[in-house]
Amino acid sequence: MNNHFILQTKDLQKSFSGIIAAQNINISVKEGEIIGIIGANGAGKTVFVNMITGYLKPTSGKIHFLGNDITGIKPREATHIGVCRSFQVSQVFMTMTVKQNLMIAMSLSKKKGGQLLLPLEDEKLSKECDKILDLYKIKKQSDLIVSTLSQGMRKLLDIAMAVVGNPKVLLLDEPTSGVSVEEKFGIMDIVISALKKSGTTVLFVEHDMEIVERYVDRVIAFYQGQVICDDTPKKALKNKKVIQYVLGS
Amino acid sequence: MFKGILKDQSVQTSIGVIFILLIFGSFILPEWMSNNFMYGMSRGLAVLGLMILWRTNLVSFGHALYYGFGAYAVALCQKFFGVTDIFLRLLIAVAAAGLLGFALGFILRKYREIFFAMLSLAFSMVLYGLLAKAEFLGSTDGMSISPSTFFGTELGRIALFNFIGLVVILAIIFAQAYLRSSLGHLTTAIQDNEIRVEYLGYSVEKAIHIKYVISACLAGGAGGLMAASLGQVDPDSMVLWSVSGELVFVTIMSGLGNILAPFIGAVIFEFIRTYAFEWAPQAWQMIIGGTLLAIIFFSPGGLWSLFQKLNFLRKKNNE
Amino acid sequence: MQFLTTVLLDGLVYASYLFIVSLGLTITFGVMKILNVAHGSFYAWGAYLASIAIIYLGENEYNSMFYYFSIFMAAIVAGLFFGFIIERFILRKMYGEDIHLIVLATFGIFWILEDLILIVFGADPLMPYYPAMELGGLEIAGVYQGVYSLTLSGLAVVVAFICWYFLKKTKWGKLLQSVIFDREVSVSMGINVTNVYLITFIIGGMLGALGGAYVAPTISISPGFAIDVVVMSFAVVVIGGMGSVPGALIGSLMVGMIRAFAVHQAPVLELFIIYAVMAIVLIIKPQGLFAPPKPRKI
Amino acid sequence: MKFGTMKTVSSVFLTFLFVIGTLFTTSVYAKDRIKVGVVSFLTGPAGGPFGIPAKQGAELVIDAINAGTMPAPYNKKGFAGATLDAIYSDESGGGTKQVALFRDFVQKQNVDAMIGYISSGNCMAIGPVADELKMLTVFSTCGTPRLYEEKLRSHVFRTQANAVGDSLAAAKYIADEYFKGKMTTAGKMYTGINQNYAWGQDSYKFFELGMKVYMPSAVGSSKPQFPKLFAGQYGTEISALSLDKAKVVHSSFWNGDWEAFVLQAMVRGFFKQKIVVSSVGGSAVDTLGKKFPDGVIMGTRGLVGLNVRDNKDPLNTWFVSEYKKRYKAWPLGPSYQYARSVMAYKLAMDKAAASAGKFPTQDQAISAMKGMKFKSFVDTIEFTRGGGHQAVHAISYGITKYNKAKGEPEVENLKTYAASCIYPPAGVKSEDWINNGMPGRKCE
Repeated sequence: MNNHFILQTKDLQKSFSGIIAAQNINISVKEGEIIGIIGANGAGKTVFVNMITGYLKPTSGKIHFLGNDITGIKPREATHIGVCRSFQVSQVFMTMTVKQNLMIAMSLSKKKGGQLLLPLEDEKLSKECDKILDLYKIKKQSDLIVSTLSQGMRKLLDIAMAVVGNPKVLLLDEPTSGVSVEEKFGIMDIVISALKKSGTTVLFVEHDMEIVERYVDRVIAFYQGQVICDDTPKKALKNKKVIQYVLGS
Repeated sequence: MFKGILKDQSVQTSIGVIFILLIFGSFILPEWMSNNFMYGMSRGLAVLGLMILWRTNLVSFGHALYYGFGAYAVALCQKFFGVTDIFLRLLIAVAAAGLLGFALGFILRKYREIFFAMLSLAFSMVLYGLLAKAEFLGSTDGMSISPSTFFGTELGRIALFNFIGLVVILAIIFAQAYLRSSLGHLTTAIQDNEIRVEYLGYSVEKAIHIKYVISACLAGGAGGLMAASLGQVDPDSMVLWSVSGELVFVTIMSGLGNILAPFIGAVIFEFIRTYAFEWAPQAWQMIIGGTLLAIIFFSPGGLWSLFQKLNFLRKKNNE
Repeated sequence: MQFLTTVLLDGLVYASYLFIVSLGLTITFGVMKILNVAHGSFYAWGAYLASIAIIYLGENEYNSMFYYFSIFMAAIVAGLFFGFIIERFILRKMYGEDIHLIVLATFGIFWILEDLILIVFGADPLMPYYPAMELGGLEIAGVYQGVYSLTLSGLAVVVAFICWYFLKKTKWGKLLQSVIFDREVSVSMGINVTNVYLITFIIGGMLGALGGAYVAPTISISPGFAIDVVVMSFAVVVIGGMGSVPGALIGSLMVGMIRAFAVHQAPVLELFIIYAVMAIVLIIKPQGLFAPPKPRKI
Repeated sequence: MKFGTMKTVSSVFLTFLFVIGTLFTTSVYAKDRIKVGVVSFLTGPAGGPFGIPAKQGAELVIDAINAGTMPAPYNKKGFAGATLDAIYSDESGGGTKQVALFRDFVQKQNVDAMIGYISSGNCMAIGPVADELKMLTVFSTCGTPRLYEEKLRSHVFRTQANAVGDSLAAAKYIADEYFKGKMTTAGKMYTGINQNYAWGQDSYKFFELGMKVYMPSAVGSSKPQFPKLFAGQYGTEISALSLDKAKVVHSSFWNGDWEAFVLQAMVRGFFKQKIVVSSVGGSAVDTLGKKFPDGVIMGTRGLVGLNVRDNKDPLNTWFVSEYKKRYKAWPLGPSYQYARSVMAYKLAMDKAAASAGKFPTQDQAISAMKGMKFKSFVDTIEFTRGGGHQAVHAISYGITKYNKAKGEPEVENLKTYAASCIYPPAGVKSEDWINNGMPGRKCE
């Protein structure tokens, strides 16, 4: 395998009791690339994200990360090596406050072993946390219980929690779904600019083609579990198959 | 880990309340009453253990396994090695229960909800089946425990009472330090969302395992102290499923709100039982069952939420 | 050979008894997702009501057909009365709550009904032995077996058959199965789940009470005797798979046979081995041997 | 907000402390009344056949002594002149619960003495606590020999002889009446079904040891049954015993368990195939009446209950007739045993008062009771074992037979074994004594 790529998949396949959800997926991602993953519902986008981040184990095929085989690792191991993700339906701690959510995420990425027995409330961490909350524009809500927040806010928190782990590769599963139209670009501006600064490789699943066009270097289109197009956004959005099967016109 | 723990509100109140109790119990209250406080505080340790588990939404219907295991460890060490020192007793009970919890934790940490409850129940009943039938373990009679000693001198009831009080204070400090730590918060987070915890890079099973062992140690210590203060162990009142049920009942009665709640709940339970048994020997179970239903229906947050309501009312009046 | 026959017979009788008792528990769990500790109270009340009736009938030398009539009446009365009260006034208010809270509530009910027995029936043990005495013993493989106890197996077969027929062949059974499979879908299909729950709970209670009432003539009945039954039927249901009817059958056969074998060969292990099997099954197959299918929820 | 809650908790808690603190009042008893806890099974399987008759026996005698209406030598009114107020309490719930209740009796109710206890398990649990709390306790019925053989007790007495004699007498009865000459060697096998706790385990152990001495050629089964106390369901155990070749079945079952066993076994023709020897099953003979099988070798743990029903000792006739008048039933073994404990306590109190010249202290009562000899219903009992705290007495066995003419159960072929025949001399452990061939025993 080529060390030039940060992430590579080879003939990745996943089937659920005989039904194929993804097959022949061969993708190579360069460091620092921002990639949009598009496709209709059930095209296999989320299955792909789940396989990379260890939520699902591929039926066959290989995943390489920085030259190492990481096929079938556990989610937490993926996090350890620097492959993080956000979720389509935000996965946050509903009964806790926004700040507690982020504090837990931060202390897990910064503390190891016995340090985890130190109190969660910690001045230094708290200041850092406030900064991030500010950055993601959820500072005002920091003492609210998450279950009282809007979908969009939860989404932001969800992404923030994934980002604080300083991932090398970040997979965002529909980061703007459930977010109001006005907020969408604002959020993505924040997220992408922050990630670009740190040189993080980003793959995000997206339905909104305006966002895809605006932020990505490259588009990968899925249809029925297969990659039907892998190209620059300009070309990809004009690709016949993409127009037929993804854009649906 | 314990940095600044003494500045914690709950810990300060707990220490204060227990100190006053110890002074009362040692000098003013009649002995039967300090007995009830002693039993209540001992049982409270097991309830604290259950409360800590419950914060991850794991409810063990077999925690009497550790409670009884701690108690029997004390009994057997006296029978075979003549150990009566109170420190050793406590240590043995905690260690024995902790080791058992550590071993079983490898299995139980994979279980959730009703399956966790049922497997715990099964394990506790395995121990029950063993104890109730094996003659050398005392069968259903159990075993007597002689009064505890402290470096060779016999410990009076008052001394034992104070010892238990101090153990409770230590347990509260330890438990609060755990709960406020990142790990402690993390285990509460597990109840909300296991997937996210895994994606934050921590093993949910490991976190649960640690918590389970802590809980087992607390329950074992409770059993050991209970054995020492009662002077008797037997499977029906230490290991049977209904004992586990009682522990869960006291947990729900106390509420999960605060670290002191389990002890207050357990003491109140002890008094309800004593008086119910004295005044209505034919119906004491009915009184306890009725209390349980009343708590579930009218104060699902346990007694602690009643305190909070009380506080709210007081504030209103002051305004 | 003689040994094996006897062990098998003993196991069968015990298994039949366990089956009747735990069937109600598993049905209640399957439909309502409630682990009902108060199931033991149904058992106890069935046994007590039947005992009172049988002792009265026996002392006044009534025709023995009345015994059996009173056993079934006791089961119906106990199941209907307590089933209705418990479901309608307590459990119904708790659906959707945390499952552990519901278990605790039934535990509280169990405590209350235990003492109610003490208050209503007193502390003396009752021994309604008349039906068992009347049927006498029968020599099988050189060992006398109680004929009445053997009829327990007949009853178990009949109950199992009725249950199978009801679930597989009637409209009501299919309705019930859809509720078991997915409650929300059933509601949207227009099934009155509230009534289904009430009826299920009552039937489950009746089965528990029937177990108590039918076994009453062969045991001594005194307050507190149901406490072991609760956890034993839990073991059966867990082994077979909570909510599964064939599971209850296999679970009770397993427990019955294992226990019989232990009592004959290594009496010390009698209790230990039952719960060890329960634990092992849970470790290997947490859902039990015959877990009912679950809808895939996305 | 948070701090407010903590403050509320503290204040509520302290109020609670004060309230229960003021609720408590020491009940000061003038010495013309004494308070005694009487503990027996009032609920559960052991209630009806054992605990209730036991309580009634105690009640009858306490009332008679308080009123001064009991025949000699107990005709002097009161306990050292004081009236006894009894608090009756339930023994069920297991040793641990009983220990907690015992502490309550001593420390909350401030009793002057404790009388009772049927279950050996409870006696083993209470014994050490009674010594620890320094409370004079007279055990009435429980029978495990471990109570005094593990350790001598300072404050605990027992008016009932222990299980060793019951089992040895049973073994001797079997050896003398059945195995000698009547059976071939192959038939000389025995087994047992006993409850799995101190009493049952000890009973069978000493029965086995006794058989080895009295009839060395007899063989014990390898699979005696030990079901759990209060199991109530014995189908499988009966099958296992039926399969066993042993002809003699020893049982120390008591309470509802025994009735249940008898009924379940009878249905299956068990009593026709086996010779059953029961050391304490007398209660069932009355409850089951004509249904109870004939030919069961029955003991009553001393000269009490069924086996002495027709004895003409004035104390016995008084007891039987008064009991029948008041409770409409025959007094059973436990009735006698509890009454006997009350009588021993009275005698000790009177004796101590006489020698002290005033109302006796507890220590004076204890030293008066130590080694005391007192008149029971048909025999005289002495506290000669266990350092003067454990009574021994004769044990009798007979064979049940229903008397159709009178419509009442009876026993025939009654044999009585003197205490010196079935108990080791003072200071010798029972097991050692039997293993050494019972040196110094005096039978007849």
